[in-house]
Amino acid sequence: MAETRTIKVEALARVEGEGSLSVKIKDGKVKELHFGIFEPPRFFEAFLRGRDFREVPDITARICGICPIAYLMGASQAMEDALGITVTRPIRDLRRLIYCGEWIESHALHVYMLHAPDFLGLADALELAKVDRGLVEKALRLKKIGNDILETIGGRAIHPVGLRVGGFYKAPSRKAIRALEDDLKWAVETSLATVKVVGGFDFPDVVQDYNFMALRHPDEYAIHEGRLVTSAGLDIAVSQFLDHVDEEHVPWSNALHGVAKDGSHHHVGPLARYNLNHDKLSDTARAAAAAAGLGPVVRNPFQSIVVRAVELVQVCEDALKLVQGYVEPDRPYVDAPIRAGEGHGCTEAPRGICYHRYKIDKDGAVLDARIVPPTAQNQKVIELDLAKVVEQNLAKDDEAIKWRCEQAIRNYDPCISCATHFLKLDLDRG
Amino acid sequence: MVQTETLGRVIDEHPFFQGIDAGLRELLVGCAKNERFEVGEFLFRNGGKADKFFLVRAGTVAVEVDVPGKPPIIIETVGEGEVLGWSWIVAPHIASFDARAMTLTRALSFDAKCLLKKMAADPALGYEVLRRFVPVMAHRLQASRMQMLDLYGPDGEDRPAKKVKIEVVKAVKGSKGKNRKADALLAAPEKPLKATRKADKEKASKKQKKAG
Amino acid sequence: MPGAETAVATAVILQRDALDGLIEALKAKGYRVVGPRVADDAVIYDDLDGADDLPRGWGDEQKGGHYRLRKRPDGALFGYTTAPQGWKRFLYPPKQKLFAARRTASGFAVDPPAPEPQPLAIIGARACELAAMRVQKRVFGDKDYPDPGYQKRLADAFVVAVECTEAGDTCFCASMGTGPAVEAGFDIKMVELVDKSRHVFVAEAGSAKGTKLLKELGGDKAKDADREAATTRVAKAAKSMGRAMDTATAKRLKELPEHPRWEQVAARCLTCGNCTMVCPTCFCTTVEDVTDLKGDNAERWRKWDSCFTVDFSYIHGGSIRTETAARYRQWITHKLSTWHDQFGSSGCVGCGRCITWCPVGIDITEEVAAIHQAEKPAAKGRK
Amino acid sequence: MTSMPKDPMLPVPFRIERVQRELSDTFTMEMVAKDGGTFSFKAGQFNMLYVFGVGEVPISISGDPADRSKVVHTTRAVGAVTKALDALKAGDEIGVRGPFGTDWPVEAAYGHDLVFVAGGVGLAPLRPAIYQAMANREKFGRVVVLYGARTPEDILFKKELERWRGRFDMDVGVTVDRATGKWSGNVGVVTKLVARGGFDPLHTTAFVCGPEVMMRYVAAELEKKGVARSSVWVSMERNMKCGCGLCGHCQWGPHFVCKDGPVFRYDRIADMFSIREL
Amino acid sequence: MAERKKPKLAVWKFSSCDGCQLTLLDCEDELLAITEEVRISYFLEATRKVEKGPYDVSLVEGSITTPHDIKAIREVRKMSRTLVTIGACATAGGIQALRNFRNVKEFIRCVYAHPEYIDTLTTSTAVSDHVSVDFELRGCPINKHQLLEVLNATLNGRKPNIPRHSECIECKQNGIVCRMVATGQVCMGPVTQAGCGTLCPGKDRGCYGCFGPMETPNTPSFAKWMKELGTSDLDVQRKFRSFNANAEAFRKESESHG
Repeated sequence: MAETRTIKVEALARVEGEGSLSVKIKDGKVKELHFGIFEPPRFFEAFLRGRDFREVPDITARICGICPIAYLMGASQAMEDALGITVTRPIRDLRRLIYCGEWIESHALHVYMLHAPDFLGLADALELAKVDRGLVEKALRLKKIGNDILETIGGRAIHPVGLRVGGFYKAPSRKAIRALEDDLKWAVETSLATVKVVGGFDFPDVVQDYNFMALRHPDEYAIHEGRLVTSAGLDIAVSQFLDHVDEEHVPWSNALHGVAKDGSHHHVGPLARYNLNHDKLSDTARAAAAAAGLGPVVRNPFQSIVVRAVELVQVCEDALKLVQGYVEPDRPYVDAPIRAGEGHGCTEAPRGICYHRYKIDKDGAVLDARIVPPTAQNQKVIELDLAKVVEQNLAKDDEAIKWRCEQAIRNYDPCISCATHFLKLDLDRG
Repeated sequence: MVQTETLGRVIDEHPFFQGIDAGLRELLVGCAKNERFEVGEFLFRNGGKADKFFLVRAGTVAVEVDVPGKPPIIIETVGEGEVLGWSWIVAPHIASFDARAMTLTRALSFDAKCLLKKMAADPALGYEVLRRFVPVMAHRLQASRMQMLDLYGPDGEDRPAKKVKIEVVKAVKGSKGKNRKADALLAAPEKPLKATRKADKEKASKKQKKAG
Repeated sequence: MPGAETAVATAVILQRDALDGLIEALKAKGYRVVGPRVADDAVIYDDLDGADDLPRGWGDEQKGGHYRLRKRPDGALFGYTTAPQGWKRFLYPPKQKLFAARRTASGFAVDPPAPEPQPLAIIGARACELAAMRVQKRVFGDKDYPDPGYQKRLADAFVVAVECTEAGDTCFCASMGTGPAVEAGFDIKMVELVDKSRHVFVAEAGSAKGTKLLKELGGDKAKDADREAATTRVAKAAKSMGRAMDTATAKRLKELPEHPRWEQVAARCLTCGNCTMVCPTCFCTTVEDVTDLKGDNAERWRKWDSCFTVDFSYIHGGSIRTETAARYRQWITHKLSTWHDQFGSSGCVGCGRCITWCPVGIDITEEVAAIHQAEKPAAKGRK
Repeated sequence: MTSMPKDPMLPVPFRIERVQRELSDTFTMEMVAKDGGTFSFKAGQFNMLYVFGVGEVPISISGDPADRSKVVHTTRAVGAVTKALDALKAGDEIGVRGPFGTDWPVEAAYGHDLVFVAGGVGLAPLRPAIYQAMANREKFGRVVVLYGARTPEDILFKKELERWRGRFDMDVGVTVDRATGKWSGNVGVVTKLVARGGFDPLHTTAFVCGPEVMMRYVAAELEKKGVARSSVWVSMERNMKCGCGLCGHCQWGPHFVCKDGPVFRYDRIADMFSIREL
Repeated sequence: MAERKKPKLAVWKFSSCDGCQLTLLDCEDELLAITEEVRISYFLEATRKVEKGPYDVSLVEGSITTPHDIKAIREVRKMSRTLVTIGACATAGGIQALRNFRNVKEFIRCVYAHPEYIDTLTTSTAVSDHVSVDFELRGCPINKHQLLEVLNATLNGRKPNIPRHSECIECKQNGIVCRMVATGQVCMGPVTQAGCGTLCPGKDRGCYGCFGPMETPNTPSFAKWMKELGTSDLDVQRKFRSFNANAEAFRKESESHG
């Protein structure tokens, strides 16, 4: 059967940013497959040069409206690294709390509104609401609880204003934080129910063998700090990230592809975190995962929705604990004299590790900036997944394949606006 | 003689020459004549010689401008007690509007050639006539400026937030990688989503092959 | 209404602790007690839990576009001058619901706003602030259309005035004739006396309510020396005012709409509206109609507005006052000059807030002085 | 009379009885109080009209002050609220606050010639005063209505003007800024009608209503004719949110247009007319 | 008061971070109610379902940065009865408009391995620089209450209550103590449009101007004052060059500093 088929998704729906997909199939084999990102480049690394280091968190937040905390915090930590300061415990806790807020918001949005409709054969969450309004209302409430955390600490959910290098501009009052407690108790219960719901979906049989990369922390399920580890056994400090990861510029995408220097493709995000930190999950979260049929290692990218739900349990619980134990820090931020230096920061955005590196001069002006967002790193593995999905579904019609491909891309909760900022500034040196 | 007396009285009674010196009035009488215009009749025409002016005694005259393809637009109406026409004072003495009787109109007309000659000869008369014409002209000017203001025109709240100013933006030269397809969705408004940009796509893949 | 009755001028000496009793007593009577406390780098007026919330040992430093909290060594509770915003916030809140309307079968029904909550007990009102209350009482007291909300809130309020014993750099109440001594409009007035040996208040009642409460609090009759000490301190404050207003020229501003000074001040003025917002007498409001998505429920809200906004003077298609000069002129001319025509007094009470809280330090007294200077030779020339 | 609620900011529900289109963008509404009460006002006063969910707008009353059974408004749809008003029909409800403001001093003009000068939709606020004057016709010398509109198609209350013109005891002059040959009336600005006179300047009271610029020129023309400034009255317009002197928006020099106006005696405000952006 | 027809809503994206359209999804309490009142016909971030135009209301996010964007926005305009731009990118060019102050051609050449793949304009501009816009909603990101207000007002035929005055007025209404006067830190509030809900001053920090210039910003006077507070020329320039750098008033002021 010498048949050529072309499958195109001109504009991907229910993802953040603008992406496309093009697949050429010849003789039952994928001949060419492009997961394209046509989001135009915005040149962040370029215009960061010359800005004051204190402005960087707010500017980089604008890379992504869905995970601004990943940028605010990654940039702040990198600057703190450059200045040689460490935040106090209460500030660290408050940071983890606000990051939990972003995770709750982002995961609730993705699980229910962006991803679940695929498993149910629906176009969107609004159709889902027609089938099960209660479920969508719960999802929205869950999402709102995440946003409430962001607003209480940061002022607003998208591009919060309360965070700065060294901590926060103003610490929220104990009263304001404690007001979140009841909602979070509900959120823990609801996220447990979520694991059950999504655990019951049908998953295509796709098992991939990836090199997973995630943060790992000795005392907790790593979100905002830790060392970088991979399933291949790498265990490095954040500052060594660029020694191991490189970028490639391909013609069909405005985003550079992150690839490991040894040529292997690494996978970041919920599956990576789960597989590398299963032992750090809370007992409740781990039990929920087991009950939903997940082992300690999950290699089916379609099951990422379940893993996200498990992570929801984790962060709702974490947030609840942090809320209950909150004490107002004496000072909301740590100050330090400005000095020249280089700093690195890396946190787990809901969709995977997000890396920052900055060089600043003695006046605190940025000399050089480098940001590696998660979606850029996943581009290659997304294409590998797609190739497999297409080949498994060749018998189906174009529309069905298309939808299945979209679903496979959504497994990664791709954050495309972020991905296009992955620009290599100094190729001559690189 | 009777006619002269009558004309003299008419001039006296008309507000325009109210209170004029009897001697000067006599000079005016010599250039004046009574005229009558039926409805629709023109007192003068745009582009025609401005060899007269009129004191309207009764009726209404429309000062209008002819608009090709549309009915003529009336700029002003001149009625009883008003004066019509001043192009006779100003070179090249050509009328710039049409004057049409809207109703049966009776007017006193003054022969410009006759009057100008007398005015030149008798500066007192010249001054007196111009002195009376200037305020009328000023008043007309003010009135037409007010008309231009379009005082009762619509001035609603519905204005766009910002005026469109198309800025010249240069595309980066040599850019060939047309890997942006957002607009492909919009290429054809009737098919917002399905329209594709095949050509671009093919170019892009060719490019890739070359690069690879 | 405070001060409606004649003051029973028997001054008593209250110890520092008596303030706890005062606040407790007011709370027990059902008042919402508001007064000064330190928050957000300033002494602000806010709900008080007790006398411990008072800004003990805090003073302030104010000048054009500048305010700083300053620690003071004497532990005075009322050692600051004025808060960033006056009592207008409480007596005429920035956002007030005017009504709610709902769609009905036949059309719609209008529901008036909920009745007033607790009455207010105001702790620490200054003389200029009482003057501002009097001014607003007239503004909202039109014979045909008074504002019932304002009138009720003021009438129900219990006012504890505290006379100033120090004047701030931006204060000019003495020149406006509105302070620093408190003469009317209070239930209790106090002068704080604090030195090494004692921390007391010389208190007087200004109404029956005040007399009753003072009696409950106990306290010895003040000695002549105490009363004298209080008077002296307030008089000293009057003499140490940082600013003065040329009231004669101020009153004449409406005659000078084409003065070149308007353009000069417009070069500095940001039209941000801060002066109008912090002014204790500025009363302008706008209304906002809000609806739910379905359009079945609507509400109208009244919100503080400012004559510095473009929308303020909007009439179909455009605004009357597009130029900054025209807007500044409107504000200051109204405040100082045409207010007399409208309400029989100046609209300015000399609190100095518009000077301190102007982000670029524009000074109302300086503007009037400049116009006064510019007008002087002209006036002579005419004679 | 419908009793004004204690809070002047609360609208009273009225029901629209009749809507009549006057011009393409102008319409007249008659409404009655939902509680069946009467409504009394003085010529020249205005109401704040509330369209449910949209907002409120000050509109002059254009009906007969002698008729207390209903309230009549003639409105031109230019903004969001007036456009929403335009969309209402008989049977719909509307909120009314008022009447507010000063009136045309019709009685004070007894014994004088009474001259009404209107421009555009400015005829509507004058109409109650014209009704009142004609109900007391014997108290005046000449009654003159001078009206300027944009085009013949924009003449408000056309039939009524024709009816008035037909009366022997009333002089009506109408002029338009622009016309075509179909129009047989005057063309030119309304000041020209004033200049033609037809009233005794020394014993004339003039009520002027129209755009501010028009009123400025008309007042000047009346003055030129010899009418005393103190005998000329104009109706002003400014941004209004409350209608009763509480919101501050309509300030004009020392005046609140809503309560010291809208009707002002010209000599009291003539100086302010020439101050820009006041 | 007749039952109204459900208007069709479309949400478009140009160069942006998605935050403003996410704001619509962040209306958790109202989202389902919105879908009962409007028909979401095109909203890629939320649904793969697509309905043909014309649309009654189009919300446009993002700035114009590529030649294709220019064509696309014209098509969106043609298909939309009411076009509302949302956010600093769409109303002023966004943070990516910082490129407008640089030589982008050189810049791309040194940045990209394959500059020929990159198709971009030298500028990032507001939507209203290219097509007429019915309403501009400011903010980086927009405020969700303001978004709902614009939708509510549009649905109910009233004027949206979106003030164009300074942030200071909102601050004072909310009882926030002025950061600049009380602490000396620079706050862009006096030249910035209100609408965020006094976020930064409420968090003890000066406003950074993410709602763009207010209606009549006196930036020269304000810049002079900033310098009196000890701000360097470079920092004055940085303050004006952020999320609304290409908004006329901010752009002009920034060009006279640094």
